[in-house]
Amino acid sequence: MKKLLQIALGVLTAIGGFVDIGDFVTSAVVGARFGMSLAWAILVGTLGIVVYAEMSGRVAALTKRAVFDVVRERLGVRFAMANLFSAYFINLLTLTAELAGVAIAIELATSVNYLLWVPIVGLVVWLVVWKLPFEVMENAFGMLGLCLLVFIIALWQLGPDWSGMLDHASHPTVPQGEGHPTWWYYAIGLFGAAMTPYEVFFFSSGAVEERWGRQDLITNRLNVFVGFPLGAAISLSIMACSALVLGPLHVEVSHVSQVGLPIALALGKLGVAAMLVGFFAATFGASLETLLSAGYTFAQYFGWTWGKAASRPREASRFQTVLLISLFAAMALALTTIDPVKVTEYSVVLSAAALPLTYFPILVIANDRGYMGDKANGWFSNTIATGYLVIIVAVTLVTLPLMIATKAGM
Amino acid sequence: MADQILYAGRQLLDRQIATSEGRSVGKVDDLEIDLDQPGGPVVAALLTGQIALGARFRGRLSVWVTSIAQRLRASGDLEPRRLDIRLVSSVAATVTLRVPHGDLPPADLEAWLAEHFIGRIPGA
Amino acid sequence: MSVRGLVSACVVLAICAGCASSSRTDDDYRHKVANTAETLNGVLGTVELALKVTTRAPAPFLSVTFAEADDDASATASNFDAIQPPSAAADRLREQLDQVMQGTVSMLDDLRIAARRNRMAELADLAKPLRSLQDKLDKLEGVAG
Amino acid sequence: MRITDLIGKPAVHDDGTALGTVQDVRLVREGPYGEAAGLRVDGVIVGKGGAAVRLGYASPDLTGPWLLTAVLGRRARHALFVPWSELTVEDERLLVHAVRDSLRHPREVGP
Repeated sequence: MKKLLQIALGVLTAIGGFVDIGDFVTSAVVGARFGMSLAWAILVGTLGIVVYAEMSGRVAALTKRAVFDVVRERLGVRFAMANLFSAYFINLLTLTAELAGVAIAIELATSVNYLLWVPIVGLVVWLVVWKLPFEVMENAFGMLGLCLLVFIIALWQLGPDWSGMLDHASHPTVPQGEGHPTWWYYAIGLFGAAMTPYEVFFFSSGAVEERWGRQDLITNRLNVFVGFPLGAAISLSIMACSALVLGPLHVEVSHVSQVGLPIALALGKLGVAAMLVGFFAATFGASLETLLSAGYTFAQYFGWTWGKAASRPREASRFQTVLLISLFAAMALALTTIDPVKVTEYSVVLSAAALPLTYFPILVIANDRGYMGDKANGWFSNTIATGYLVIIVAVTLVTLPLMIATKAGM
Repeated sequence: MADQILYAGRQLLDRQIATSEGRSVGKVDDLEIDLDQPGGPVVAALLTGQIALGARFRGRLSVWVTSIAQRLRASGDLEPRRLDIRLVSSVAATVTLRVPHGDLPPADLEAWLAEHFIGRIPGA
Repeated sequence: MSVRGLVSACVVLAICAGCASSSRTDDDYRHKVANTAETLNGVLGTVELALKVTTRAPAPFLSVTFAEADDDASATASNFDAIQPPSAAADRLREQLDQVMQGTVSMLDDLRIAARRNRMAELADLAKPLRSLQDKLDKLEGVAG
Repeated sequence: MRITDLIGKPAVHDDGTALGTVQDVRLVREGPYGEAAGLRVDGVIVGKGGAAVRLGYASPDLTGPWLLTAVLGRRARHALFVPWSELTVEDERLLVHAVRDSLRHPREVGP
């Protein structure tokens, strides 16, 4: 019974944790601009993260090693160092966006400018990673993040022409007045938002912290197979709400408030309140996850003590130092009044460009029978994972040229 | 018989080193070979830490990785942190030592940061 | 190696993405007019929607929404004003758009102030020019052919 | 000497033929861990596998995925084991003295 509760909790947490500002903003921007014609990109990205997160959890359970550990072992010191820098840089951009997201949620509830909230949010985030029982916070925020399910209710309330929408989504065409490169650029953005590497860094490190073993492989599967698809359902409903309400008015989504307008229309004040709570919780949870991931990547590359292995912060002083520096850097970046929505868009696209460095070693090690024994990848997951490897390599090759050609989607 | 063969690059190098109670010590950044043994060369020690790691890079990156570590050395010597091979108790996904954390001298950077930075924050 | 490549690529991208080119021909200018009109129309779309939900959304949320719309419109206007019109025909076009932009920004200023003071009942009155502004922008969106 | 001084070094046969680079160093565990001479250096693996060997595709443990074994497995296939007694370590290269036909793939050489 206790086990069941634990699994349920894990799954619930997962749902909250798998929607962050990247999915939120990108889905809304794309929905308003391209309707449901890019819904497939969310589905493709979600299947990808499901397959690779499951592998990373399985590797962590059997070898007690988190993803970045494996990255260095298989890629060698130099490639892994390149990955360390790129992953860290993208992580920092994402952290900046998430911190700003938390502050924006508070701004929308208080009408006090978000820049004033950034330092306070930063301080609270730091206190959580410094001292408070982290799992409690993580679970609490995961649960609150479920408020984002309000988008599914709103969509139902808006009463769309379901079959027309499904038809539109299943026969994607580039809308009039939009170029193919721009359309593909945003497809990559959605793909990158779904497959952000920090998710596997965090997920696998969490599995190591929780001392997952062979018996936890079911928990792993449940987390991944329920959590990510539900996150995707939320992303899709955000996209559909935007497409239905914002699209016909040619709204260019550049603020979080605009994403809330369809909710206000469909569900009124209570709906908006639920959305703000959900958005607050999701971005706060993601702030914790991205910040810790920044620390994990460094600690796992250099072999430092990280996380619970240290009973007091001073025993993991290098790890804690990286956290503090990263948090300050992200806060400083947010306070330059840099547009958080733009930062989000850049971070999801750049993370799409860096995917193979992270996912390739996971695939290799999940096949190593010396480590995995009978739990090595079967032909089924290998077929899908290899397909995705080809996709992410292709994405890496085209992302930067597309970014330049479309002036970042303008 | 098969488990008696160990490939240094693939099975030892870059793996995590942990103490007997599971605390991280560092990575196997290099291995020291003693060429003067009568029965042929043997692995004498695991080398860990940024000084050993820095030597594996070329150019500016090498200087960058190494210099932080060097600056923190009270003695100013450039020898990497060395763990005698006799401390090793098993080699698998993790290289485990037979001693607890308290028996090993702490890494320079960890100790320095604990004393001068992190340790000064309340609650550390 | 690839690290430095990535960083420099990002810098180049940031520069590319941020720069607005000057226009050399009438045709080019017309496109810029049309794009600006489209952007403004999008802002007015947000406003139209926000006006529909004045009783259905929390006051701080609306206040922020109107303030952001106002900022967006002002930014779009000042970006456009920085573009040099290449000919007399372009000047006329510029005048037309300028007029609409001024109308838009001043309406949005009013809406922002009223929303900030929590006078939600006045919003509908203040937004009377909305329809005609949208019509004019629709026409200007068509000038690029 | 450090092990990373060996790995990556070009290997050349006495007769002048290039044998690729040192891919890995083979150790044999002669006693229980905890003894000074527990891990003896048995020899080196030379070949052209590079990244493929590093990833583990020279080992029988890695059997998938198909695309990677097909591409990387082939690159890692041509490796030779050189016993320590048959080589001399120089500054810039490794000199291999063994008769070339006597060199075997590492998998065919027992401890």
